[in-house]
Amino acid sequence: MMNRTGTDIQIAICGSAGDGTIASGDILKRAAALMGFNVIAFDVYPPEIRGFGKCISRVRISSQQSYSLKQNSDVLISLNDTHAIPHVGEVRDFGAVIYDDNLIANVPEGGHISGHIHPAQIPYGFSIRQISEQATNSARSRNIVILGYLAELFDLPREHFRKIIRDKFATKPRAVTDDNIKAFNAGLLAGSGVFKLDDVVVQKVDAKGNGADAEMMTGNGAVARGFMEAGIQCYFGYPITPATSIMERLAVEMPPAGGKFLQTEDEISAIAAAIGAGYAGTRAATATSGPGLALMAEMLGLGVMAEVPVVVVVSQRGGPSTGLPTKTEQSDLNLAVFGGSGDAQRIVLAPTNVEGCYRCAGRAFEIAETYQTPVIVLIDLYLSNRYETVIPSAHKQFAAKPRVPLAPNGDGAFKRFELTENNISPRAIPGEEGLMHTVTGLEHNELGRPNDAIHMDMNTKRHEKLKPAVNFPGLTVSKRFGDEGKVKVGILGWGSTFGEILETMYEAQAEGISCAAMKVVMLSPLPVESIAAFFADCDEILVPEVNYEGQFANIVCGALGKPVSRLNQTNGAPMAVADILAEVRRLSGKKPKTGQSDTFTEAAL
Amino acid sequence: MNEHVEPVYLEEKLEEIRADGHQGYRSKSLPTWCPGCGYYSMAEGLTFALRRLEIAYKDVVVVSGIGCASRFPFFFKTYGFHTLHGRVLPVATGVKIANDALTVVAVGGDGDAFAIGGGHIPHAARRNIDMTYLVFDNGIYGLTKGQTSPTSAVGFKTSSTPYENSDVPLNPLMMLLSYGASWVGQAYAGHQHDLADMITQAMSHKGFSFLRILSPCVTFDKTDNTYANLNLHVHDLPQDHDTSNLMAAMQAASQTDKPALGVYFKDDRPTLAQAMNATATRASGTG
Amino acid sequence: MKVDRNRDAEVRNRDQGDAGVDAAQDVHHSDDPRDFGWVHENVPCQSACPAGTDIPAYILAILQGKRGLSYEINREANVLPGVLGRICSRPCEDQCRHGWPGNGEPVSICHLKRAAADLKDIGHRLNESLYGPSGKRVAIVGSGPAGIAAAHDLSLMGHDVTLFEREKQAGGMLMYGIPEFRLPRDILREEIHNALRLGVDLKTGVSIGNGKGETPLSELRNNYDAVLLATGCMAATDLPLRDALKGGSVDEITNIEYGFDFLLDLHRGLEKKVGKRVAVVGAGFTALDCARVARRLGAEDVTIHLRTTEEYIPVTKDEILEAKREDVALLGLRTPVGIHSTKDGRLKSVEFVQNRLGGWRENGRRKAIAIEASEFEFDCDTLLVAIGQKTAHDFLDDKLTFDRWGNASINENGMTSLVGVFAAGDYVKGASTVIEAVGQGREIAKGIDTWLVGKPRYKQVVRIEKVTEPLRERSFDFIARCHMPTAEIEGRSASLGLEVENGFDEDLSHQEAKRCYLCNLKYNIDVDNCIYCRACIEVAPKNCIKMVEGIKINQDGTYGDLQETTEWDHVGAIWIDNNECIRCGACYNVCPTNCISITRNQLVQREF
Amino acid sequence: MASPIHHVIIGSGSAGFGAAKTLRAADQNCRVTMITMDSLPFYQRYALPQIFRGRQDWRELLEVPPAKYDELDIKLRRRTRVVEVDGSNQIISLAHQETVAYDRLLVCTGGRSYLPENLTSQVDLIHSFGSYEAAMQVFKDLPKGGSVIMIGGDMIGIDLALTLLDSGYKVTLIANQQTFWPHDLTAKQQKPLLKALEAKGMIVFSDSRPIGVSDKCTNSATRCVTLEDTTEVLGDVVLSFCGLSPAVEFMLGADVDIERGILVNPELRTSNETIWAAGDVCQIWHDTEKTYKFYHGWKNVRMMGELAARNMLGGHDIFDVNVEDQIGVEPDGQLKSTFWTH
Repeated sequence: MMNRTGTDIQIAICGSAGDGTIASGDILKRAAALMGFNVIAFDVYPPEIRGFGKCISRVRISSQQSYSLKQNSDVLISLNDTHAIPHVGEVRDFGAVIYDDNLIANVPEGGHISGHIHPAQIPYGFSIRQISEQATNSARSRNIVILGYLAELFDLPREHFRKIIRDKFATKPRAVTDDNIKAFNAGLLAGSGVFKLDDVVVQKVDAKGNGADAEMMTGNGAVARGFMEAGIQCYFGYPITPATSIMERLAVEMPPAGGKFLQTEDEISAIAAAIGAGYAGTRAATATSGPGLALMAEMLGLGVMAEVPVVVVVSQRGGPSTGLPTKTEQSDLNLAVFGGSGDAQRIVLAPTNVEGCYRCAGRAFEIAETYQTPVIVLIDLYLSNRYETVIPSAHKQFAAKPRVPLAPNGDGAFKRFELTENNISPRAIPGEEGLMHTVTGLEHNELGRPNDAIHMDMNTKRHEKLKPAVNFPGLTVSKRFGDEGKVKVGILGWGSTFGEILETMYEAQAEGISCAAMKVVMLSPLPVESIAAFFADCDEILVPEVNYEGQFANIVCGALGKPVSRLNQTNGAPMAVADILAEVRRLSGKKPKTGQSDTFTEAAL
Repeated sequence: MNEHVEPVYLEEKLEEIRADGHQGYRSKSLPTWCPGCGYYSMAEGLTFALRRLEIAYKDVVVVSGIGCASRFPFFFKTYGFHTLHGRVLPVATGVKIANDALTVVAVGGDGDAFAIGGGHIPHAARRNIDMTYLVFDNGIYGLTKGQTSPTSAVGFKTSSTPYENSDVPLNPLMMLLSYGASWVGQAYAGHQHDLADMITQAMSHKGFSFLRILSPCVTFDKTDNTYANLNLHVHDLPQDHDTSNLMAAMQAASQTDKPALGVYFKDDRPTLAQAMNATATRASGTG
Repeated sequence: MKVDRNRDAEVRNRDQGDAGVDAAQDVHHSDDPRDFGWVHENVPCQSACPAGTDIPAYILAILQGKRGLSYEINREANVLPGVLGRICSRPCEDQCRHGWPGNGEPVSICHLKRAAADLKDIGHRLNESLYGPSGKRVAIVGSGPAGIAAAHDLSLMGHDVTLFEREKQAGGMLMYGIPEFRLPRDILREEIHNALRLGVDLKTGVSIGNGKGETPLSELRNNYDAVLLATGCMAATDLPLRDALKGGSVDEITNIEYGFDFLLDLHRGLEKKVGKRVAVVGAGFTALDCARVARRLGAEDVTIHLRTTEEYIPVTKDEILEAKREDVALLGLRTPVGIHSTKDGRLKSVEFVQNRLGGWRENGRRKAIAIEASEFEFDCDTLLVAIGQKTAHDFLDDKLTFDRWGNASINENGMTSLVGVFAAGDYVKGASTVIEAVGQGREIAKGIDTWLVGKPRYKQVVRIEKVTEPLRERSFDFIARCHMPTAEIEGRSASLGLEVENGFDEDLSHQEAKRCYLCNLKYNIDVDNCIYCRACIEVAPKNCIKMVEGIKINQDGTYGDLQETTEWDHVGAIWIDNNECIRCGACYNVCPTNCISITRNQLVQREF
Repeated sequence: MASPIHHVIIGSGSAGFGAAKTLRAADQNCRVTMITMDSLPFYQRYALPQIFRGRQDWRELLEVPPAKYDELDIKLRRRTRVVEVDGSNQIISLAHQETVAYDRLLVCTGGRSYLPENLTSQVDLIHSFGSYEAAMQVFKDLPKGGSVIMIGGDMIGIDLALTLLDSGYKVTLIANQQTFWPHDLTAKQQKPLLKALEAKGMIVFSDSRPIGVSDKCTNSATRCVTLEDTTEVLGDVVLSFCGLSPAVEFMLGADVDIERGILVNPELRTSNETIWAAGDVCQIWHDTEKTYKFYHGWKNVRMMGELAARNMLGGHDIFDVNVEDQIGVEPDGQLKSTFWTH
């Protein structure tokens, strides 16, 4: 285990769609953040709205910085035994399993979770459903009852929960809040007589730990926050899992701030409208997932060709086609970097954590405006939906700088696509005096008029103008962690997987393996020099990715011409630390460590 | 309604149901819609219609797009095709053109039909492909958890219209009437018997039949298209409504605040298959 | 005096034997065996009640604050609600659905009956439906519960009834057998008076028999059109000792007494004394009453000796608990086999043999099997024998046929082997419970009436009435069973008359009434309108709504188990399993097609 | 192919665990399931006084590490209440609505602490010591050096009392008929033993019985017990140690003979041929005394568990009903009982 001091526990809540599993986890993580903990949380849910699929909400609560979820949970709460039984094994020894021991229908032998709890785990059964019905006349508040029970069992501050519950239901009728508070109190009462036998301990944090500034955010929430701080003016969206919540957030926040928000009839019209708005000089964006990006590919090509700044957030899910809409994957990298017709070079940023989402989304407009091109912020379901505590910047560092007007060119010969030294052309927007011009998806000359002969020059311009982006100020394009100088194993990663990579690296170091890690945030164009320097220091390079082929490894190998070791997985779940660690051990030539020594000696019977 | 209290005896009822045979059209697996969803009513309605028209399972293909309604084919023991969002009609057209002997039922929700798929409907309608298009209209996006749809009312609050929807809803009946659909009707999920009857009539029609079915989303719409509200507002088309009069149909279709149920318009004209046969005849120079 | 007209109207509108036919369209009367079967199975309390009391109806009345109506509903089956509300053996509560596994504890049905009696308005008016005079005369011998119930009903039917009682006061075992701390006499006298005041001629102090100053039975037969014998079990069962009694017979040892006589004498006003160590042999209410009376008469050490163990004796758990709280000890697994006396003829000890539990007897009790050579002595200075009572026949002056237990044999109308002589109550059943006596008294009254008039007046049907709302809330199901407030233990031993149980007040009775599931409500899904959406199943509190493909039919035409399925193409109906249903109303409120209906299904008597 | 025989053991104490081990040792293929209301794996109730000697972590009280259950392939189901045993269909119903089928069943649910009826209404004011959780509650509620009022004082209680005295606490014993249970002693026989306890610093009341417990006390004490002679005994915690009464309600439908406990023959088989019982829950036929007797004490109990297991596998071992039952005071003033092992 990693050598961390203080609190570091993970709670998993498992239920069926409709049980309120996710809402329960949501309250838990927000309350934990309010208590001053660092929180990472991730929900897994099925495509059906309220059908019968499995939902799991995992919340890691720590007093120190953490980078991913833990492999083992300390506490598992079952709201649906059928779904929770396969997860009992994820609970560590002397951890707790909380479940309903008062079912209403007969279950076959083996159908109740209590029959699956290992002797080293601690069972806590109570009448969750009955207490819920008693408190609120409905079984729907079971998810809140368990929170009360949890708060009582681990002595978590009640008022923080109550505040979050009140906040969460603030827009609902008063009775909804009252019922949920009743359910929470009923859970407290149910937990009050319980003797705690597990060894899961939550220490009180100094309120200053994270401070009141810390906010609980998802990757999608952070994207929306970054957009708002960057002064987004127009947003066009179409619902698609797992990007929808970006749209929903902006739908709430933009109108009061003077922004224009529209839900269009499809992704094709969403990107089209965004490109129109970008052309018209506003900060405009859309967000989608892989299938939507595929639809948008043609329109993105228009953005590249017409050199229109626009920001597209892409949250990846399992594919191809409709694929696994509620499962995470990093398999749209090729589409993001290469997708579309023709040589359509664009900028692709892939943040590695929630705070990164905030920074990349906020910075993306500036980059798009600087290079006059579409910028894709590539995240995935794991990052979109996972919660972390973030301290947002106090300043509006992403705000647009006042535009320096160009000199009017009254003769109608404004070279919107002028070939310049730095390959960036002067840009005017509709409404500016004397700078009128035409943009098009056809290949065009400096004036923007259709022209085939200039294609080579224009291609050069469109590619070369992006190269300096790897040094864009205010943006971490890549970063190295871990041991300095020469190391045995270097782990190269991108996107949401980097949290697990970092956790792995710390564990490997603790095992005595000389190890370093590098994250690459800008995937197109690639920061080749810093990656090359990293390669030079490492005996072995490992690239873990949640896709089948190793799309990033392919890109890196192509760019550097050096072989790397790949670790790929596509089971819908984030990469496990243990799997990466095993690979690191293998590459380092080190034998796996033996398991924990048994602290028991059997008494003579 | 009979106010007399008559005792109900279960085994007699079950015998009736078994004798009726409509259970046979169901698949083994239970529908996964939210409990209370109006789509259950439609599933019942389609099974009754298929039974009444005595169409063999093997001759039926149910095609759908993406959305709650598009789960439909999974719950039937017929051929089914669950395609992509909004692309129901092109796929169904392909199936029907490939084999005219099949009974093709296209199903989808209001988002699938009138938003992303809106561009396809006029063409399916004017070509008069011999299929039935059942649009389950609940005025909301259920599968993505409650955003506004093209048929949502003005003032409707959803997660994407937190400050109220200001877009005027589409009028699918007037659209379809103007697109040239040869059979246009409207039914309501809460009147399950009438619904079954309407599906039967739609499927009996030779040509493109469009049936709009008003249905509540019990999970994400607690205010507008609820059973309670719809029960208050729906009513039958007048007895003397002339189904051959397009303008009368348009007039009736324009009454959106009190939706009328029944067959609005019916026109017997050549189907795509017939037209293709005619084209083939002309092309071969034998006509 | 202010009269609640509405309440009167409610009372009148109940169609129990009412001459009128239901005019309302939302009532249907059925004589289908499936409907009878439903009521028998689904209203377990009423089925368990020997008098057939409509328990859900009277509890609903309490719930609705109509305690007078509740009292009247009780009186339709049982003219002594205030009495039975205190001392009934409560076979209903053993069957109460609320006490079924997983549902919690049974409703305090008996205490609620008492609440209806205690808490009805001071100005409450009784509801009686009278028939015109028949001109027939009926004599009833014995004014115990069976006699009173029969006298009341026969007088309503228009017959002239004369009720003969040997003792000074009417009431039989109620008056002379049950201690006052369990049944205050003012309550008893009032209800007896109410039962008899419609023209029953009560003659107390008149003994029917062949002795001097007694009236012979044959004289009654001559003077009346019918005679009903309701003399009960007026002789104590002998103590069967295995060994011949050392030192004489039981009667010769002064401090051995039959508990039955002990209580009879006490309530006749004789001064009774007991020693310091009192042993009671027996396992019924009489045994417990004797023990508790003995405590109040100053005994220091009171023990009750059981053949089996306290789990298996036919008295309520409350009664056992109160006895224990009064420091009465129950000692199990022993049968008396001998008595030891001192030289001067005083009781020294009782010899018992140790038992072990054997198999089950047909009446649901356990057998006790003596363990060989395990005899032991138990020292005591008073022995009260309360092992049962039997019928006495010395008052007869003509031959009567008896069954093998010495009880009167009767035909379906209740007539004995003597024409015009009927019998009811313990005289027919042997020593049984008060509620059985009341139930049989009514039943035989109907038989006598049929015989006198020449045809039955009534037939039983199932009245099915539409109910427009669930009447209950789910939260009611979580209310804990209300406990009967009792008198402080300290004060009890000082008085024989201090009632131990204080009764429910309005709040408690309302609270307890909420607990009743109202089992006579039947929830139905109209399959023709059901769209199989399972909204009802989702909100169901138990596994009470099922997807079914069939139902078993029993040989007698009633329903058996539902045959469930989860395969969509087999689901014929979504159906409410009324056996699992706890009438919470959740499904009714959620159905999108309003296909769930509620009816109230009750057994009623209709006139031919 | 025949499925392996399923042995189910209700209860996870000495008898249950001993039986499970024996079953597994004799048959590698059978299924062994233990069902218990406890939250913890098997630990000795007799070890609970150790809590007052610094062993408060339950893991230190376990007899075997949790991994041992995996090693022995014993399925342990905790916090699981059996509501009914259907002896003719061989099905156990659990309170949470699950059913478990068995081929052979061993019942060793032990007993629950008996409380004199006249004190039942004050049960909330009386601590229990029947489980680790209850014992820890006593440990928490008892201030350092505080005083315990013990009603009865059976051998488990006396063991605790001696530990408490040794650890600097005060103990008041209100003796009654159950004192020194399961030894069956007359008041006269109790006298020298009580004296020995007094010599160890215990305050003993042996002539009056408690009639009430209250938490409204005249001084700072949190509990006071009123005796029949109106004496008030003050303390911090009241414990009742009046012996055990067997817990058998769930067996009422199981088609086995029950008196107070489950009646078994000397082979520990009940009147149902697929059900055995062992430990404090059963009464064994004593052929010479012609009565069914209880045999308490962990030695007896564990012996019964192992013996029942052997007989479940087809053996015909007989329980020695003539076990010795002695208590006395050693020359050094220490109590010695055949029910104690230390």
